[in-house]
Amino acid sequence: MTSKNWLRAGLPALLTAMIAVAPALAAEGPKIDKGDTAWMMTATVLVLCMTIPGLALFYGGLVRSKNMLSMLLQVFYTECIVLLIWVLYGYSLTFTAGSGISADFIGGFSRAFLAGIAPDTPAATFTVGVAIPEGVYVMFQMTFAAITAALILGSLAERTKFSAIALFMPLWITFVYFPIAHMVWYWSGPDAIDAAAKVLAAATDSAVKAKAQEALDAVLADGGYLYKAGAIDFAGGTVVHINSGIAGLVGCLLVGKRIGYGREVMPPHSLTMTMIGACLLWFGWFGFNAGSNLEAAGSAVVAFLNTFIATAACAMSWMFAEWIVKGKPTVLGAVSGAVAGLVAVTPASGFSGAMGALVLGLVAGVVCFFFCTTIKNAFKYDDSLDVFGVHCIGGIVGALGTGILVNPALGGTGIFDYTINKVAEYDLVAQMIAQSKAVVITLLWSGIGSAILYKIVDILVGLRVRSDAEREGLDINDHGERAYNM
Amino acid sequence: MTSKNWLRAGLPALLTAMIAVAPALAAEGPKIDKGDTAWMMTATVLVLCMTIPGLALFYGGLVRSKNMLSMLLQVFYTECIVLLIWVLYGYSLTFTAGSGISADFIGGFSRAFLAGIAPDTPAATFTVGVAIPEGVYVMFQMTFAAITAALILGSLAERTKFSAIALFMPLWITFVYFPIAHMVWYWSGPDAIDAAAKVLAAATDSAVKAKAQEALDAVLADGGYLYKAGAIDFAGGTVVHINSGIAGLVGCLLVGKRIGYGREVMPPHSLTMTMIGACLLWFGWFGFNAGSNLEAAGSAVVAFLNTFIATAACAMSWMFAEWIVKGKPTVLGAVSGAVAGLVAVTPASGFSGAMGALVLGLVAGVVCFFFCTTIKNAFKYDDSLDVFGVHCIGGIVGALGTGILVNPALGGTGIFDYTINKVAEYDLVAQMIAQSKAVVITLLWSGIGSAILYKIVDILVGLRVRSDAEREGLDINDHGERAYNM
Amino acid sequence: MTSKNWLRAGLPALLTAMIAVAPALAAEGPKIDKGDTAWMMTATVLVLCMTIPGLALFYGGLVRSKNMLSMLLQVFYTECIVLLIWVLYGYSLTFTAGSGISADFIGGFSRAFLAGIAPDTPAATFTVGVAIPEGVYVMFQMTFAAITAALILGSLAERTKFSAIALFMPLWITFVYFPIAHMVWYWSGPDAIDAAAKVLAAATDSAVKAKAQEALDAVLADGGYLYKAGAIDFAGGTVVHINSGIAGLVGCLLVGKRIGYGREVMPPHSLTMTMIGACLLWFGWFGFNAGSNLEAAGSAVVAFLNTFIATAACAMSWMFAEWIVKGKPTVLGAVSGAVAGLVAVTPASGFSGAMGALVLGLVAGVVCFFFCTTIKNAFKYDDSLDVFGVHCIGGIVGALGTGILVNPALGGTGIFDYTINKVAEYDLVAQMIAQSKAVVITLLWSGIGSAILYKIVDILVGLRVRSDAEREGLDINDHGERAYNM
Amino acid sequence: MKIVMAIIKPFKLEEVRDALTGIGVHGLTVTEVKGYGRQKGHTEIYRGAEYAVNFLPKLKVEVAVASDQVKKAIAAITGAAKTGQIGDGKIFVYPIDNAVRIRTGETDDNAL
Amino acid sequence: MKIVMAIIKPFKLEEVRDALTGIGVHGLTVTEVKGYGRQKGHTEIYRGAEYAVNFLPKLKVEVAVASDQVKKAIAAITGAAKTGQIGDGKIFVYPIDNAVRIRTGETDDNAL
Amino acid sequence: MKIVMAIIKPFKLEEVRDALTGIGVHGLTVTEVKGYGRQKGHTEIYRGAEYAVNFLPKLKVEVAVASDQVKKAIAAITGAAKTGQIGDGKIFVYPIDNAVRIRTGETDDNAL
Ligand SMILES: Nc1ncnc2c1ncn2[C@@H]1O[C@H](COP(=O)(O)OP(=O)(O)O)[C@@H](O)[C@H]1O
Ligand SMILES: Nc1ncnc2c1ncn2[C@@H]1O[C@H](COP(=O)(O)OP(=O)(O)O)[C@@H](O)[C@H]1O
Ligand SMILES: Nc1ncnc2c1ncn2[C@@H]1O[C@H](COP(=O)(O)OP(=O)(O)O)[C@@H](O)[C@H]1O
Repeated sequence: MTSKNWLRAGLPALLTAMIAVAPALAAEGPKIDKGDTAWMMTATVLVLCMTIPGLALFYGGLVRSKNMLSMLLQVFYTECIVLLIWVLYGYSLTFTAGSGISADFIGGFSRAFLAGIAPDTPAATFTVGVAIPEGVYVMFQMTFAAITAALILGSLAERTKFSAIALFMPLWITFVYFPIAHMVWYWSGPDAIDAAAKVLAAATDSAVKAKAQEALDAVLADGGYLYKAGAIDFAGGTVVHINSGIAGLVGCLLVGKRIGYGREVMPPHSLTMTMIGACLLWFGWFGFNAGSNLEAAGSAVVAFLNTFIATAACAMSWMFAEWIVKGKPTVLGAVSGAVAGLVAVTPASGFSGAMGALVLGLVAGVVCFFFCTTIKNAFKYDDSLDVFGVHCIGGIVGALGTGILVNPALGGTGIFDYTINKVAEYDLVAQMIAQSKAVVITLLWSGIGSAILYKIVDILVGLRVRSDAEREGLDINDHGERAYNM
Repeated sequence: MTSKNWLRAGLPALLTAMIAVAPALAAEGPKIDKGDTAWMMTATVLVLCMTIPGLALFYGGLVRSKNMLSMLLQVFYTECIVLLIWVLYGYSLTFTAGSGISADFIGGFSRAFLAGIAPDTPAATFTVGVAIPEGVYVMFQMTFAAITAALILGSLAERTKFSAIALFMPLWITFVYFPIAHMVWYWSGPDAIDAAAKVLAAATDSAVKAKAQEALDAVLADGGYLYKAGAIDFAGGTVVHINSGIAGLVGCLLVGKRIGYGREVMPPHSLTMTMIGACLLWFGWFGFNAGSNLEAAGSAVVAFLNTFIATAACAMSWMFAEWIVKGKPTVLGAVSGAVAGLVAVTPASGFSGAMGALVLGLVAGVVCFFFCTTIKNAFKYDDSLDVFGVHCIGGIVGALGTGILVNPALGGTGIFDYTINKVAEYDLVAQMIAQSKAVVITLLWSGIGSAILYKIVDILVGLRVRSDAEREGLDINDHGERAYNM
Repeated sequence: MTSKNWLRAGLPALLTAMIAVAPALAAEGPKIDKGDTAWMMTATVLVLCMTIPGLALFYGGLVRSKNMLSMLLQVFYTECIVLLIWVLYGYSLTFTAGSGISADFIGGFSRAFLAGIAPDTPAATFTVGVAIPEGVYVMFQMTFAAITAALILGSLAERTKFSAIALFMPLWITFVYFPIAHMVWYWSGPDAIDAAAKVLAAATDSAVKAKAQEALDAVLADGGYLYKAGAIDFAGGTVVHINSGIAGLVGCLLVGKRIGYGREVMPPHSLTMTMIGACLLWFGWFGFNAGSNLEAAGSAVVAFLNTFIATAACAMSWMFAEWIVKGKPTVLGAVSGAVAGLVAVTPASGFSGAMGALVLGLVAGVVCFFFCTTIKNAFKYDDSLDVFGVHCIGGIVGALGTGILVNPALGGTGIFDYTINKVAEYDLVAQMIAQSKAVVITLLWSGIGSAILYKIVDILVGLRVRSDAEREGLDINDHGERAYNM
Repeated sequence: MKIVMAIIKPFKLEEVRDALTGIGVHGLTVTEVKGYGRQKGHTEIYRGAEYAVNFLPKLKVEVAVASDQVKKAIAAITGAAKTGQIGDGKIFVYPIDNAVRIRTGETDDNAL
Repeated sequence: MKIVMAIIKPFKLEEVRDALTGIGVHGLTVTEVKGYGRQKGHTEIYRGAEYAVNFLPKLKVEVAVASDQVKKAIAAITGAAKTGQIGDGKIFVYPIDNAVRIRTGETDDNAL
Repeated sequence: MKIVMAIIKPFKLEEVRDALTGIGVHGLTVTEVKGYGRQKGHTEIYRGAEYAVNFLPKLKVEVAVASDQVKKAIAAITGAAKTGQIGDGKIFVYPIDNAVRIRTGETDDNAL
């Protein structure tokens, strides 16, 4: 890219020649830069690290030691099984065009078994003319599917059968995750829109124009329902966090409270592990957010920076809120705040300015703190590790906040319109409606879909372990192992 | 590369001019792309992370707490000492041309003390015209030597003297690892072959042709024994896993069983640590496998993807096999399966298609599970942490599987022939013979070589700790420390 | 860069045309390569990992379990608060030009709130014509500020109030870190110097020459005090290690010894955590040192390689010294040596040759071992986790060693002089004077500045917890949590 | 004076404590122990190796009471700790000569 | 009834358990303890600091038996736990007034 | 013979051990326990949940002594373990029938 710019700017004498060769150029399609490929491989491995060991330890540290291994294995299993389903048919269902009326909601099977993906098959980024190898796009998105499913486990902790989890995850990822990801993230890509728009712009004859317009409309129509509704979600506020958060809440209501919940002391067995997990979540989240830019460019740096600022702001916001309200700043408060900040900034990371991210973090910290303490205690549901309070609530704060902070007047990037090749006019009301639509549809689809799937699993294998097994711990009963033999 | 392609494709008008300057171009040698350098630095640090803390924790979690520190220090020491030997003479012995009859088996001292390596000295990759800084190649390969040596420690755990380890490692790396790595991985590189082949192709006069053929033959003869035998090993199935696995088996037979083995309960002291270690192994293994491509290109993405798929498939394969056979899915089973999958896919990672990797993982999981449970129990050797069953057996499955899965008809990449500048015809029988040869020679060289070195160490300092020291634990006795003081 | 070189070398026919467009070119300024951006994002996340969880675990493992969470939270808090201050005004104070007489010591507010930093705003590297996005430079440097502050916590461990830490850190980072970093690292950058030097070189008329000289002088005068004194510090020997080390020593003297120090047994509660932390420090330090090159080029590879060699050498040096002197090689010794090696090589990493780094590591290991055992025991100060002995002493060894090892005659890189566009003549005496000046000024500024700030904090909130709280542990008393509930 | 020592299931601690304070006991001491008895253990599997684990986690509760309180204490513990399933544990009572409160030097019943 | 309480080396537990079940004992309770005695400890070194560690890990085994079983129990434990080296441990025997099985309320010998 | 059993604050162990060796005691056994008593615990907060923790870490020191040594032992422990603040702990003395040194088979006072 560097040298391309340089040539463009520096060699006007050559421009005439270039125009002559433009068709050849266009035929060649978008280019793959090794810097982008390097970054996307790095980003992918970072997101893997978020789930295993990151999330596994974050969650694992919070359960009692008798359930440690069950948490670790549930997360590890989820990672593996989602990954396999992803390459078998998940990627295809999510990121290819579907057919007929369902095309807005789910893709097709053209990429099943990763058919047709050669080492250098290009996948579009958000920049016209820039691609990355499709293989790395497959993997990057794969890690998103896996962590989303794994997040749910926090709500079901310490009482759900391993066999129930083993059955639920493939179902959930197929019937809940793939459709929502398709709705929000599937689109035809910048090159297709740009090319169609250019043809339209070049058309002079009105018949040609009409055809060109039709072609552009077809390209624009080739996208998921919420994408077309104008909802923006940079790295997964709706798809990942609201989605898993509501599935968690529904799950904990259906599985029921842990024995002794509210009466017995259930302190985290190792806040050290929770701290390690939280740090690895943050560490990996840079891959998650900045990787979602799909290029190692200045726009990725924006997402990266916001992932620092909002997280630190939210950690401090929760910690100081707790210090003021409860009298002591806690480790669990600070790291919960960090995770809440990461959640909230996820949809906004590529769209917000630095100071916008700071404010978003401060707000999310207080809101999630309030939810996980006051609201949860009031309703007395046993969302064991606060998946709802942190991910769903944090995700909603982030999804709505994104609609506000994307505003260029607040330092945001605005939304790029590929048909006119520049940032579109910002419209607060329209944007907030689109954002709210995405939130509500995600809540409904995931909430209802998950409820149905839990019921099916309950009928087939049963959701909950026997009470003496729960007393003794899932590690011994489900896995025949103990986490620690000191 | 992007811009080079672009120029080639887009500016035919310039091509004539380019031909004129071709000699100047050629004289300049292969180019270094910053994307490749970025990726190779990242890959190097990932492989380091596999050993410390990855392997140290994976192994450490499996021993009893009284031997935790001994495991950690043995791994850490091995990393450090191998690294120092590598820069002193190991790199040179492995990756430079040797002389005379031994040249097939070991290199020379021209790069001892890293002499002659400037910041921008290029090292060849697998693509003609593409280089990376030699310094990063030195380091990347260094981390391979270190982890290979460290893997052996799992067989010797909980009873071997630290002083014996301290002596054994420098010997083993010198007399076993460097020769095997040289035999498998040393070659003259794509640019030399390509250049010689081009001269041959351009030759018209038969005398010139003969001379050119001779020159090409010399270039092709400049390689390790197993490389020339046609064995392929993308990232180290033979060099790393079979090599360390057999050295481990020999070691555990010579050191003898742990006191109480088979009678006393010896559960892992912290499966949490083992889980963290396994996850970091997986995390780092992306650097190991995809880094072995030496470029941040689509071919690295292939290796990366296979490292996901085979690992997840193998983890599930082992876990479900255990669930069926023993009645419960375990954490240790799932992570052992993941490691076995990583081992098996290592030689195949850059050669296999995605579905090939899936099958390879499924097979390796069942085979290694069977070995670590049934076979090991039948023979009653005390390979404490199953280095043989996972690394040697998994490595053999992988080495042979690579010979099959490289087949383009099965989705493999085929083997690139630089003399004709395209993928060579695939020949199953020839390939399997070459692969088997590599397996057998590695087993013999490492098995016999290691046995001799263990004996020498036993004579010089003694392999085994006193029995009361073994009872009390190596931590107190060898290191004067305890891992935990809670 | 590749293609630029290629064009330069290969297309002499175009050169004439290029000269014509040179002004256009110059106007465009330095170029951003995606490989550099990819590497700098990776390096940034690696440095983050050094502090959380790296340093937090390294330190945390060394305290008693009753103080584990206090250590974790103090480090986590420090990371967050420094990060927020950095984006608010710290970056600006450190890396922009100041005004008037104070300009040598502190910058201005032009970048406060990161004003004026767009996604593609370029920041200079050390190569003329090469830039990275300023956002990533902001973040990379941010992680340095955070870890420097966090290092101090090791001296204050197990007895200092959380509220005191919460107040001290913002003060210290503002009044001690920002000035020292500005003094050592702020300069006008290679492009400005190069441009001014070229104008001077092109000047023929003596009046023009005088003006050009004046302009060049102004550019050269736009830098921090120690930078202008000729002190070199690649990645922070003075700024990070001497700075935090002396602040730690002063702190432990003012806070006083822990109750029972010297009488009661205070073994590390988990050397496993310390080992993990040490490994993550090493892991992340590659980002720290090789990232300090700001480019994914051969020069970064040099820093990377030295970070391997010196660290391993120093770990072995400390371990064997301990084995000889105390009779046993310990885990804590080996990892302390690794950290000491990392500290010592930090200022030298981009300047030293490989064998120079090896010697530096060997020396630092013995010196720091001697300090942390003999000297500390003699003076009986309670620098709980040896921040002074490892970071300050190791930093001094490194800072002075850098002055020697940069010598090209010893394999060093020499110091590049941008005004003449080549490596400057090496002058041992001048260089050692410059290095010593940097050491002494850092010791004084940080020592005195820190003492004043501790006193202020002591007056405002009190430095030390009540003695029964210290007995019971800071976790319960400051944070209302316990690290482990097994 | 006597010490009533009970081996109970771990999750019964809170209930036992409450039952004892209910009859006026102000202090007790708890130890984590492993019990071997009629209650079956479980099998642990670590790769190839299977272990029958017969030692199960229990808590030992020791409470010093005046001799005339022993019956009430036994009744309180039995009531609270009973699940009716094998492994509920045992109570042993042994005599003590003397009790001292370290802080004050008070002895015997005053020390409790 | 008596409780036979033995302080033994940790790795002797399985043998002691087997010896006791061999003479008809069906239950026992084990506690991890630290012992101080004639057996020398070791020195630990953490950077500058060296500590003499005198408390060594031991296990306390408590087994309630009918009074006439005490001798056999002592013999069984002594036989199994003895290595002949310093630090093998001690056996103490103390009387209990009473034993209760929580599950059934059975008392005395029936409770064992 | 008697066993003097003391529940003390954890950080007092070294002083108690020194006091006991000072009066000629050569061995003792220590157990980590949790104590419930008049000493107030603390509150722990984990996100929404607040727990009052009433069980505090204590050490149980058991030392077997000849009957005529009991008073001295009590005095030694009391002297060393006392801070004067609530929660200093208790001493209980109970009789033992017998002591055996496993290594040698020596009994009674010779076993100590
Ligand atoms: N003879 C004994 N001496 C000491 N402790 C015993 C004895 N028998 C049983 N126990 C303890 O009581 C616990 C429960 O005993 P068990 O036989 O399993 O069931 P139950 O209490 O229903 O009879 C055991 O785990 C052990 O800790
Ligand atoms: N007087 C005592 N009171 C209580 N426990 C004791 C006493 N003497 C020794 N012990 C326990 O017995 C263990 C072994 O004692 P030691 O003197 O080391 O060797 P030995 O058993 O061979 O005499 C000690 O570690 C301690 O736990
Ligand atoms: N009746 C009792 N039986 C057994 N242990 C007791 C009893 N009362 C107190 N203790 C133990 O003594 C410790 C200290 O008692 P506490 O009432 O807190 O203070 P003090 O020792 O000052 O009276 C308790 O933590 C508990 O371990």
